Amino acid sequence: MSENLNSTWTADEMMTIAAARTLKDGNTCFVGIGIPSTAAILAKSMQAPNLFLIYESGTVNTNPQKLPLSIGDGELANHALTVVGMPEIFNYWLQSGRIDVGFLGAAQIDKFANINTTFIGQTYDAPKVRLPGAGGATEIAATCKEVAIIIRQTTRTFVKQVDFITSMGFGEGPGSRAKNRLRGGGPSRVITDLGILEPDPETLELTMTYLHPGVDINQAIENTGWELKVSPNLKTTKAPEQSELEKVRALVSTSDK
Amino acid sequence: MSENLNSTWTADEMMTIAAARTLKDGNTCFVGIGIPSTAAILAKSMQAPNLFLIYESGTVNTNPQKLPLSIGDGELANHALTVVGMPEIFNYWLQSGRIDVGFLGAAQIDKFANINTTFIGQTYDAPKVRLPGAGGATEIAATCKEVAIIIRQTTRTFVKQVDFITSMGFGEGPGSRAKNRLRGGGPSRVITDLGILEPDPETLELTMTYLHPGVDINQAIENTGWELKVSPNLKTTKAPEQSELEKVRALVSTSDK
Amino acid sequence: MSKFLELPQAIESYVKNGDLIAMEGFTHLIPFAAGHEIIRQKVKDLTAVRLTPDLIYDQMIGAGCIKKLIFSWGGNPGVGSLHRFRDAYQNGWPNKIEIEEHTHAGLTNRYVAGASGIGFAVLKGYSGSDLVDHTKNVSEVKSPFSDEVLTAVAAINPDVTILHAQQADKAGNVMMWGITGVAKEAVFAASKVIVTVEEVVEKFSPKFSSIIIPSNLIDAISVVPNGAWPSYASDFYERDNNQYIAWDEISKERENFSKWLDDEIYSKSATGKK
Amino acid sequence: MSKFLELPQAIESYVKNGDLIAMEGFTHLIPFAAGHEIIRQKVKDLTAVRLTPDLIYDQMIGAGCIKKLIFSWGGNPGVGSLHRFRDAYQNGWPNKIEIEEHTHAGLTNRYVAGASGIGFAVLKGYSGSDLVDHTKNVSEVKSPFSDEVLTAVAAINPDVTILHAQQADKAGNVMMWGITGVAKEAVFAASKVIVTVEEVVEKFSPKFSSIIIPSNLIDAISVVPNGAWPSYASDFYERDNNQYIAWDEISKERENFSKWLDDEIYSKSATGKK
Repeated sequence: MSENLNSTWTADEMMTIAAARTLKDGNTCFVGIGIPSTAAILAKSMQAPNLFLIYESGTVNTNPQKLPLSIGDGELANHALTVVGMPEIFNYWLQSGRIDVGFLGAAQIDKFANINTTFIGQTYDAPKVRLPGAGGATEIAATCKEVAIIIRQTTRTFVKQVDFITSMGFGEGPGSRAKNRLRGGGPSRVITDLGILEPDPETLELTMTYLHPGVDINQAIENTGWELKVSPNLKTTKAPEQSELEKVRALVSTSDK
Repeated sequence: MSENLNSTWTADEMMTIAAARTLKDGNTCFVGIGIPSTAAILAKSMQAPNLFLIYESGTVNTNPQKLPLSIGDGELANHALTVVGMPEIFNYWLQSGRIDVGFLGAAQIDKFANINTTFIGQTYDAPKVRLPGAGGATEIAATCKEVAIIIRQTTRTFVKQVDFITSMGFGEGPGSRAKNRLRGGGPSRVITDLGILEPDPETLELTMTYLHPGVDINQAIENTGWELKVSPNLKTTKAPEQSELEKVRALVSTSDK
Repeated sequence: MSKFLELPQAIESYVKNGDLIAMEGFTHLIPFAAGHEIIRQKVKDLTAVRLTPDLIYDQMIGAGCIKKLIFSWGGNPGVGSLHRFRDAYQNGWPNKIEIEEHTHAGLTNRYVAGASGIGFAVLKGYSGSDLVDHTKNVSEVKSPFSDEVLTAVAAINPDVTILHAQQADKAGNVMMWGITGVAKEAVFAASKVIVTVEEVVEKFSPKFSSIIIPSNLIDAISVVPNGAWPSYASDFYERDNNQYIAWDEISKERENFSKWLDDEIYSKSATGKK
Repeated sequence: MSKFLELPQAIESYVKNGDLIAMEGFTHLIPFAAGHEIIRQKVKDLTAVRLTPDLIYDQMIGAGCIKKLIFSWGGNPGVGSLHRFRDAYQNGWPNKIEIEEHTHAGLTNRYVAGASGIGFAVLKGYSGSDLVDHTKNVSEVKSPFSDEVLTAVAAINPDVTILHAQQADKAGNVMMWGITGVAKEAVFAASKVIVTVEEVVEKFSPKFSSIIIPSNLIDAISVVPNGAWPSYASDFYERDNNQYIAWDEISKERENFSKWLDDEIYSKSATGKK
């Protein structure tokens, strides 16, 4: 975790808080494990107490009191309204189009927000680094009304071309989602440790729309593996409030318990 | 209910007991409501205490203490090992081929044990008598390893041609089940108030193999709407034992409570 | 998120003339009070789907609410025929009704497809039955992996699904237990959901075979004790079988039925009764 | 009907070289003790299916039990990579393994089709993913009712499914609760079923979100307290996360792993441990 020297918070804290802020109260959110999960749980203690969290493990409307270690953590089941089998999660909840926001992480992402979590380098059959694969992400990316992606921004993660499309964002641009029969709205934002990117309404290319406080645009450009588009209305993310920092720190500290 | 004048039991009692006797302990039995249900519950108090009863309402391994009024009676749920949704009953239990015996009633039956429970007389669109229809019977008849049918034998019920095939027995004879993609073994016996019929191993035509005590073969022939085949080894059903009669009467009396 | 509404308001808000409506409850937890309120509000031209039409749809058919019935077993369970259904279907009184008839397995899978957000489900069904010649929304698909041919049934997606359940909690979640039939699928398949409940509790207690329907799948909850009478609500009341037997007589002739409609429905207000 | 057997006897009776085996349990109730006994009995050439291979299949792969892995998410949850899986897949140690990779939704529906006794299931899945080019048993079907095209996945029917659960009753029924994943589907899809349980009880008590697996779906039950360790068993013990973290180090090098295999598996007998 890299310290942001100009501030009293870390870049990961800023990223998590910025992600949490984007979730609307009452929304139904299908959550991937890791930082997306931390951000979603954080949002419930901030502006979205009625955020309805679903995890692929079958936990429905869960309200965990500490960070889950895995997507099937007992904490998620113990604080769920109900726990159901995975066919019900994938067929009745996700596939039916009932989820407002899918919240995903990624190992690699390209300028059309296509996600790779399968392998890095060389080929599928003989990869340099083999990653876990799809899990629930492919259908989350395909189906939710919108998708938010949380990922640290570096030239290793923000790449010109992903080595494998595990979960499609906007494919090759306008028209790709329809051609591939993806029904959801696709990625609406990518939250990084440097700022926030949103797809250009016309080209669907990810465009830097926010920088976190203390981050320079050159930092973002240097940490992006393609020629980064920057919004003419580039804004600065609101700095974390003390209460937000306290909440994220309290939450992260639960994972050590 | 017609009294059998030569005996101390009614024809319906004999039919129910004869049907109950055919069920093997430990078998899995998918039960239709009415006399099939009475016979199956009776069997559990006789030779088949571990008969595993499933009803289409979702009650799994139920052990009712009184006769259910309907296929979704609370008695069935209260005494079930578990109660599941109907997709699970039809897809996972029945369609998967896990049921040993399907136990069905009928309004009409023909010599190939095809069952009609849809309408009698005239046409489907303008029937003389409209019956309830298929319910679970079509797939029970198609799928169970064997099917037993319980029906009173009269020229109204044993007809040359059923007005509608709701649930297929042997169709038009050998080959019909395969042609119609029915996977189960089909009807293995028809238990009536007069005796028992079994399909001829070659022609699959229902053949009278047992007469109940006191019943004359001419009675069976007269009460059959086609030229009834009679087994050269026609046997007489063992008369009800006192304990069997006590059990069936105790059971039937529960429905008045 | 569900709102707690009085039953008349719930029906008025979410049930429209011409809707495709599903009122489920397999023998158990049949939403009779809601059905009676629909009659009282003189809703018309419903396409009504239910595995077992039972007395509830017989009453709604007799009252002229239904133009098309989709079902898989149409009798008075343990008693006999549904006379109002037959009179409408065979004689067009009070209006002609169209029918679409399935097997339980087939109609159940139509709900499964509807709940799953896909246009059809596959099963081994209807085989050997003449039903397939009279029933729309049943077809075949060939496996892309082998020579297997499966039955396909079209998804059903009700405009509104109505259920009765034992309990709601204060957050507007619903719990039901005992026989739940296709309740879950009917909820997920629907655009709008109304649930009547026996009672509101602080917190649900574990029950065998219970299912919980989250608040965000429900539009309106109405607290209607005895709202499933004369069917039953497990752990609350048993089926009033005398009513099922009596219905045979009440419904046989139009005149008797019309008197019942006046006395028991139109002149009463929306409550469950016993 | 299920029989109560000692774990070694259950594995010996029902797990054969070359079987298609499913050991399910989504993070929760992973049947580790059974997996270790399979290693101990040196079962070979398994085709092993599991949504999340997790440590259990990493261990079995490293021990040389598995020739093909069918999965949809292959990591050490919350920790990192599965080193034994990668070493086998990329370097062929101790043997080459073939992989067949799916999405959770797709593999879940393969189980659903298997449980349903049909050759394939339909869903909207894999769309837009490169996975479809590398994965068998995924195809398409066109709707017979409209222009809709759905994904088809082939049924999966394990020779044997192994689960861990909290309780059995004396009649050999099993109850599990908390996260159950695809447990039900894996049971119905399988020819043989082995379940290890924490304890045997006189009578089950109601639990939220519990499922009961009837005795006639189960071949053998083995009472193995802590049989899911280091994963967890809700209401019995929590996940031993230090073990998951430690596994990263143990499994990174072949030598360390081989020592672990000798010390912790081959030289021990079949019990759950903590």
